[in-house]
Amino acid sequence: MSALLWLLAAVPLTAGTALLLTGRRLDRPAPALGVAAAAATLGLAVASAVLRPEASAPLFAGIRAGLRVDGLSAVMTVVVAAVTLAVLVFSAGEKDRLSQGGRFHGLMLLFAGAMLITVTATTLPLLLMAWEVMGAASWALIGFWWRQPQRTRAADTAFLTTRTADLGLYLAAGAALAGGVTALDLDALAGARGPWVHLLTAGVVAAAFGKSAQLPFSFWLSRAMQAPSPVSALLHAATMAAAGAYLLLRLHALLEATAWGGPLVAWTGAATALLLGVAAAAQRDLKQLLAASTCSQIGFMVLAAGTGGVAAGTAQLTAHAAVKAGLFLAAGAWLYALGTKQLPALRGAARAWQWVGAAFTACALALAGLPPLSLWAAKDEVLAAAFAQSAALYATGLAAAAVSAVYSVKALWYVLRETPGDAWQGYDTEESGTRRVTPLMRPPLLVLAAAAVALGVLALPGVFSALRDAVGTPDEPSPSAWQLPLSAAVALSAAWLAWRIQGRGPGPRLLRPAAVRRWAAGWLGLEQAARTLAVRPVLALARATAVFDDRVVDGAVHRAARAALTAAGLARRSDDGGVDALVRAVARTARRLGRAARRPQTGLLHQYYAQAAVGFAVLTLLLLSLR
Amino acid sequence: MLTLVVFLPLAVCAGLLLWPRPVSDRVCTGVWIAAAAVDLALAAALWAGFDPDGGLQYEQRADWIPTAGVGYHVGVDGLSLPLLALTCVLFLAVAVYSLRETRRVRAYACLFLFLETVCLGLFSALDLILFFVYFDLSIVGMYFVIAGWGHGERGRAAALKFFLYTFIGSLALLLGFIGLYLAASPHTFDITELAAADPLAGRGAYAALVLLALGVGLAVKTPAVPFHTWLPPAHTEAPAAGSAILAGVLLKMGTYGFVRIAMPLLPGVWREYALAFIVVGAVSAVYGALVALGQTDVKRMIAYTSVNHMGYVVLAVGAAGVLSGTDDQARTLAVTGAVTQMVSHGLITGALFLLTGVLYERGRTYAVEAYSGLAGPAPRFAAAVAVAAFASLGIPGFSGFIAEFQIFTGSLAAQATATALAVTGILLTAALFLRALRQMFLGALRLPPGSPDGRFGDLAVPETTAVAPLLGLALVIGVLPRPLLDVIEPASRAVAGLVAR
Amino acid sequence: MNRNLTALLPEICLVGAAVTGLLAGSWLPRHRQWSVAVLAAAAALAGLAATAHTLAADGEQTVFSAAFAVDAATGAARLAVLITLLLLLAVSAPGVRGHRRESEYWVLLMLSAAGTLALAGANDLLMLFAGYLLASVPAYALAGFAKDARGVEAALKYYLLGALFGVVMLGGVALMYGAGRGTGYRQLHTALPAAPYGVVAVGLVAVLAGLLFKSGAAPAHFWMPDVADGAAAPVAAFVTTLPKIGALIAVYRLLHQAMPADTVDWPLLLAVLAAASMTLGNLAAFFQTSATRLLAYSAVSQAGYLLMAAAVATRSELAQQGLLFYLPAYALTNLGAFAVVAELPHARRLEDYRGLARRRPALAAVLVVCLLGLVGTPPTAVFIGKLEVFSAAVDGGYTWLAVLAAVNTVASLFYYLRWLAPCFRPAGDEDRLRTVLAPSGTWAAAAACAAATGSLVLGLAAGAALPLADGPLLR
Amino acid sequence: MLELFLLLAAALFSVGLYGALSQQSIVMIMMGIELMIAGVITAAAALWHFLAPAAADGQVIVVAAVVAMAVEMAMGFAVTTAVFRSRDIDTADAAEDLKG
Repeated sequence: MSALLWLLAAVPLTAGTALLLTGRRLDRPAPALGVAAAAATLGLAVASAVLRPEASAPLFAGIRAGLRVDGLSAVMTVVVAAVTLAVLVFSAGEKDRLSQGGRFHGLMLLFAGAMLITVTATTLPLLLMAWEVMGAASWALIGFWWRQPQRTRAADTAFLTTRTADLGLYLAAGAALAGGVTALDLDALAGARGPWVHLLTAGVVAAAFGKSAQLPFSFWLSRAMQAPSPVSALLHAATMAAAGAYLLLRLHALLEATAWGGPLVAWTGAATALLLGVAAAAQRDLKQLLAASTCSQIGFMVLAAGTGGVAAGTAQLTAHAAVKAGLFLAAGAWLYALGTKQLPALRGAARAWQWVGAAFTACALALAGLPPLSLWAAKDEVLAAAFAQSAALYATGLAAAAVSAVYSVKALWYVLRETPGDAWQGYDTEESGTRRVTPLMRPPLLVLAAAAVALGVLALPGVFSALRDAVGTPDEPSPSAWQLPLSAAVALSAAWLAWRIQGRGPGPRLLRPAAVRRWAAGWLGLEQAARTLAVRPVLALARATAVFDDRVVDGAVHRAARAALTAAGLARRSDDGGVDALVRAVARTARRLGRAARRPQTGLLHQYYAQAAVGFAVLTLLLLSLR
Repeated sequence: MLTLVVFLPLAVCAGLLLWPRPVSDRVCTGVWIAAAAVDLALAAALWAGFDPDGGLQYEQRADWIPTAGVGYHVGVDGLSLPLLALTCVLFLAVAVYSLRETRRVRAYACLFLFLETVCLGLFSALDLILFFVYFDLSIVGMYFVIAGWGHGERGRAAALKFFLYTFIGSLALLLGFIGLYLAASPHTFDITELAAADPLAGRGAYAALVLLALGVGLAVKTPAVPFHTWLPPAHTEAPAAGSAILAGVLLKMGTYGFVRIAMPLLPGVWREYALAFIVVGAVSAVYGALVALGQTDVKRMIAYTSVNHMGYVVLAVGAAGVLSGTDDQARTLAVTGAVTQMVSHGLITGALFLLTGVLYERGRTYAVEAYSGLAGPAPRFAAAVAVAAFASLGIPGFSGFIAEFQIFTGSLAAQATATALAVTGILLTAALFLRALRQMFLGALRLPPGSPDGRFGDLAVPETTAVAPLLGLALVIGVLPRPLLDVIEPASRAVAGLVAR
Repeated sequence: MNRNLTALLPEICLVGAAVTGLLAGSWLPRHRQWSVAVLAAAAALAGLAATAHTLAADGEQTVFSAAFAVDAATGAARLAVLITLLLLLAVSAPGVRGHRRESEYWVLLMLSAAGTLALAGANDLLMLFAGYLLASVPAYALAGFAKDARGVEAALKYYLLGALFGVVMLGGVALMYGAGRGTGYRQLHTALPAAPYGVVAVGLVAVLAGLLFKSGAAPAHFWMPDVADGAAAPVAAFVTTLPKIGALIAVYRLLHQAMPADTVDWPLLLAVLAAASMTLGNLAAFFQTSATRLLAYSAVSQAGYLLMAAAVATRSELAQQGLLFYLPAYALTNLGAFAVVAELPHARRLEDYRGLARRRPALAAVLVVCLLGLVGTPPTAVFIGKLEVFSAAVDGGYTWLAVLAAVNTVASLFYYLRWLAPCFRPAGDEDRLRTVLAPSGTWAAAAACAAATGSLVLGLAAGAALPLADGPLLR
Repeated sequence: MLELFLLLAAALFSVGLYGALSQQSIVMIMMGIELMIAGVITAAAALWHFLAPAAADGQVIVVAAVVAMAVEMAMGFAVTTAVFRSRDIDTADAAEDLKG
């Protein structure tokens, strides 16, 4: 039984590393191998979801590395495996753009393996290991086309931001051990003693917010859009971005252990959902819009985790995975065909490629939260859980739902119009478009669109209660009779209103004051804030300490200030400072003493006599004085 | 058996030196590689025959200077065996790497064989004076490597500073040993007897003085801030192989000294001043990372990351001395993390320095700005450096993470604020490595004017065969840590017990 | 009144050989005068055999009503002096071969060695003064042996300073006689506590003046750099090693046997002397350009380290063992360095040694072993010596002195490395090398290698050598 | 009575010492040293006569002093003639090549 679980993790990891290590030789067959491995992983995932195996191995002193598939993990593994398969099939279609197929598919499989371990890990060290490997895979994939500097800079920003937040997990592990949870078992974390539980919760929450791009870390998702579209679809929509939310869902008991845990998570989720929704509405680039929408949708999951709605969160996660993956793949298809992702340039793209347009429309409508589609149902369950907590939360959630309708319709409006005559000027701004969509791209789009629609079934009470039992929180509040139609009405009216405003010509902006629009378009100015508050001071401090270490002689800076030193003087003094300055000072005094010590050796004999006589006289006096 | 492992390289070195007929470079390096390989095989045999819970094994004892209480006492336990194996692996890698060396190869091979014996001797020494003899000889050996084969005029100045600095440290160490020697009732330098007797139990001020001497001596060698300023010039001027050994093995002598001598022999006073070591460790970690971030020379940057990594070890060793609020498992975890970090840092930073040697051979400069887009002409080289860099910044799947996780988890209970401060170190290390990778390997291709033949060749066979096993071992330890941890944990539990008594 | 002459066999051999050598020298033709050297070597070997016999058959005794003590210290001194004499014979052979007064050179060397042995064994102040005269006067003659301008000036300075300190020492002996009503150490040890404090203090300092002059310690060290620089290299080697052994053992014996601890605070006096000598010697040696002058100042600083053991003579039982092991170790290592200098007579400045490693690798290796040996890096003998002396100092309560010695050791490393660095630098033009590094003769090179290996072997086999130095001193 | 002799000895010794320290010519320095030895002889004789007439140690010191006087003078003149022959100087301060 446990072999199945090790196999589930091992297949993608070994296949990925094999593809990576073989380098350029396997580039041609790589897509096929990738898809095969993904299919095998999907099979294993489904099997393990059914059989619910468990396995563990010794890792550190008294700490084991455990894997288990319970209700929540079962759903997650299937979702991850399915989306991975779909995305890999899509990227097989885009193989001429992803020339180094071996490296691409290797990294994607490596990522999938890490994600599977994250969702099935039962102990903190193993979770942290998979967590960091995901970050590294994301760095490698964002910077896949490494020849273009802006992509590699974006990869660095993404990696460093997530790693900053991951420090929380390191501290959480230490706090757990100090708090008495010696085996670092995830389920037992809530039992940590005394003040350590606060540090533990803070660490976990920080790491989750970092990975799921919640406020204040959400700007890295915008930079992550430099990645190829399949990567955006898999990592930055369905799996990695949701890993943070999954962690909070998994550790909801810990959140309840501290008074401030739940509310903080809930309100951050709600705030992110609303604010990032507004940011999405202000975007002019389709992928940026979808990225901001991802942040806001994950905000809902975090809200659900904060208010104890684990089943709701899981439903939202699953539905969103399908919807957003579909949208990103569609955007990828158009980018591949038209070479642009600017909304004005994409006018009429849906009409040009009907299948892609149809899938995009289905997913966009689901994203808007229109009834009977999947996200409407999942979002209501989340709002129900929020309503049980506090009305203000419910109101914010509803507002966020409305905003999601607005930006979905905005995207739809552009895409569904007929292509204008001068549309070709906007093409090929990002890359050289091929003006066609390869046959392999179509099936994944359709499957995901179908899933986006089918998951609407979650609204049925029977299905939702089955999900609650599977996830292990049977007493979770389900949406009451009046909540479902209310949210449907809000979504429909918001969509209609947005369509009308958008309809009055390309000029009008949804947001009246220009300043607010610019602030929202720049992802709430989070990146500039992060750069000025954190990155620039650290780099300045680093340069200052380097200079201090290299050159600050105890008095040198003072003397330099007195402008006596020329540049040559500075160069001459360019060896190390600090204690080393002390050493050089000692060397200088030693040199002076050396000259002094040689002075009595004058060569004149009578001076020797005199000095010897004085020496012994002093010694005698010393001896006499010590009576 | 152990003495054979230690003195085999010295015998080969003597043979090579006194060989009457002139020997070609190829043969010299061949003999050197063979000797290193045989020694590695013997070390592997030692590891195979080693019983993890057996404490000190392969012990050999003989009288050297009985009247002065000095004896030739060697033995191996969970702490020293991994370092012994690491030394053999690193010296073999360096031997293979030096196939491309052309300057005075015979003297070069002899010097490194001599250094191997000295390093193996130190890790197996169980007598303070034997430890000191090897400690000093390692300084002499490394001085001649840096002075003889360093880069030009600054090489000699760096070598002189290295010699003077570490020599002051070694003399402080000697004064500490003499303090211990005189405190023991039957005057002896033997580590096991001193550990059992715990001579400085009651004597507060005197014990503090001895600990200060030992602390300074070992801190200079570790190096811990503020005694670290000899390291960057020594590294930038040393040849690649010399840097790999200096970072891979010689720095471990300082940290090994903490775990083998300072903690077991001075438990009471170590507990009393544990906080000082924790602070030094945390400051070294953050300061090293910060200064590394500010560097423009890639080799100096890596040298400063060594200060950062060794700072973690000092933090862990200090945290193992704090009894209040920590349990036995946390302290054992900290010490195991410290020893694992020594092994992992040896492997990874050794590989990194060899790779910078490859860079210098082709570009004749270490400046980061001079290169760009090297992934194009040299994909294998770029991949190796990327893997080494990620391993060094602590990505799971490599031994760096295993060590640093244990250190942070074990140390947080002892001193939360210092550990939290030190944890930011891994973030700074990540930033500096990524920036260097992006600047040098990604983007459009640009080579420094100084590169001899105008193009940047990929890794040659000797370089790949030198670096690949090191990174492979780091990967194996990262993925399957148990075989290594099974050997270290009993010994670190013993040391934690000794400190707590 | 033990008149057993056999106890003094080594001294008798030396003096006998000296006398016969002197007589033979006046009859032997110039080209056959090397036979006196062989005679000297034979006398030294016989002395060594006799010493070995007395040590093995533990023939410790005091002779001539306790004027001369034959015990562990004398045994160690004899071994050290005779071995050093053999090495000196080898080092001086090439320089003196075929000289008009070659036999007188060997005779003077033997007489001075006999004087040094007398100093080491003296158990009576008069015997001490006699030893001092016998050790010093031949040395003055040797200093000016070459009769060139520099050699004569060296002899002049050596003589005048020696005469002054000899007389001061004699004054000291008279004062101590007045205070203790006798000159034997046993008599002094009992009578001195009752003597007036001032007389004993001045007397002690006066007697020490003479001994400090012979051992080249501050403030009586002024002659050493000038004599070492002025005289020929072999003589410089002799002057900086042989008399130091006898003088330092005499200081140790005087303080340990004759001076009761409670009368005068001589440990602090010796500690101050040690600190002054080592610091002054090291600092002055920093920026020397002449090789012999550098080694002379290094000898002054080594005298400082040795005086540390004398300072804690009665306070730590490690002191005697440390001193008696450090002396031969120092002698061997210093002789090795001087042998290299003697082997390269034209290389007077440190820069002249550029490229030595390439041209004469063996000599370069010897220089490395000896110079790093003088610093005290293991496994050379001086390391064990310094270890013992440092331990004795810490044990005797002078931790500050041990720390100062450690700092001085590091400082000494600086000027030794300034000498070693050029050896490994690539050599300049070939012909300069051929002239400057022209060897003077195989004997000196052989002596250099012997000394270096001796220093290493003594370091490694310290376990066997140390027990020899452990016997009690006889009063 | 002993004090008178000791006073005489001290006077002789200090005059000799002053002479040795102040004189330029080598021979005059040697004369100074002679006076110092003379002082020592008187001191030793007086101390023997008044303090320890039983043992002969004091007389042996006097004999040793006389021997020392003879040896020092012999050596001194030898060195002085050698210096004069090779450098044509008779003052100690003219010989100052060896310094530093």
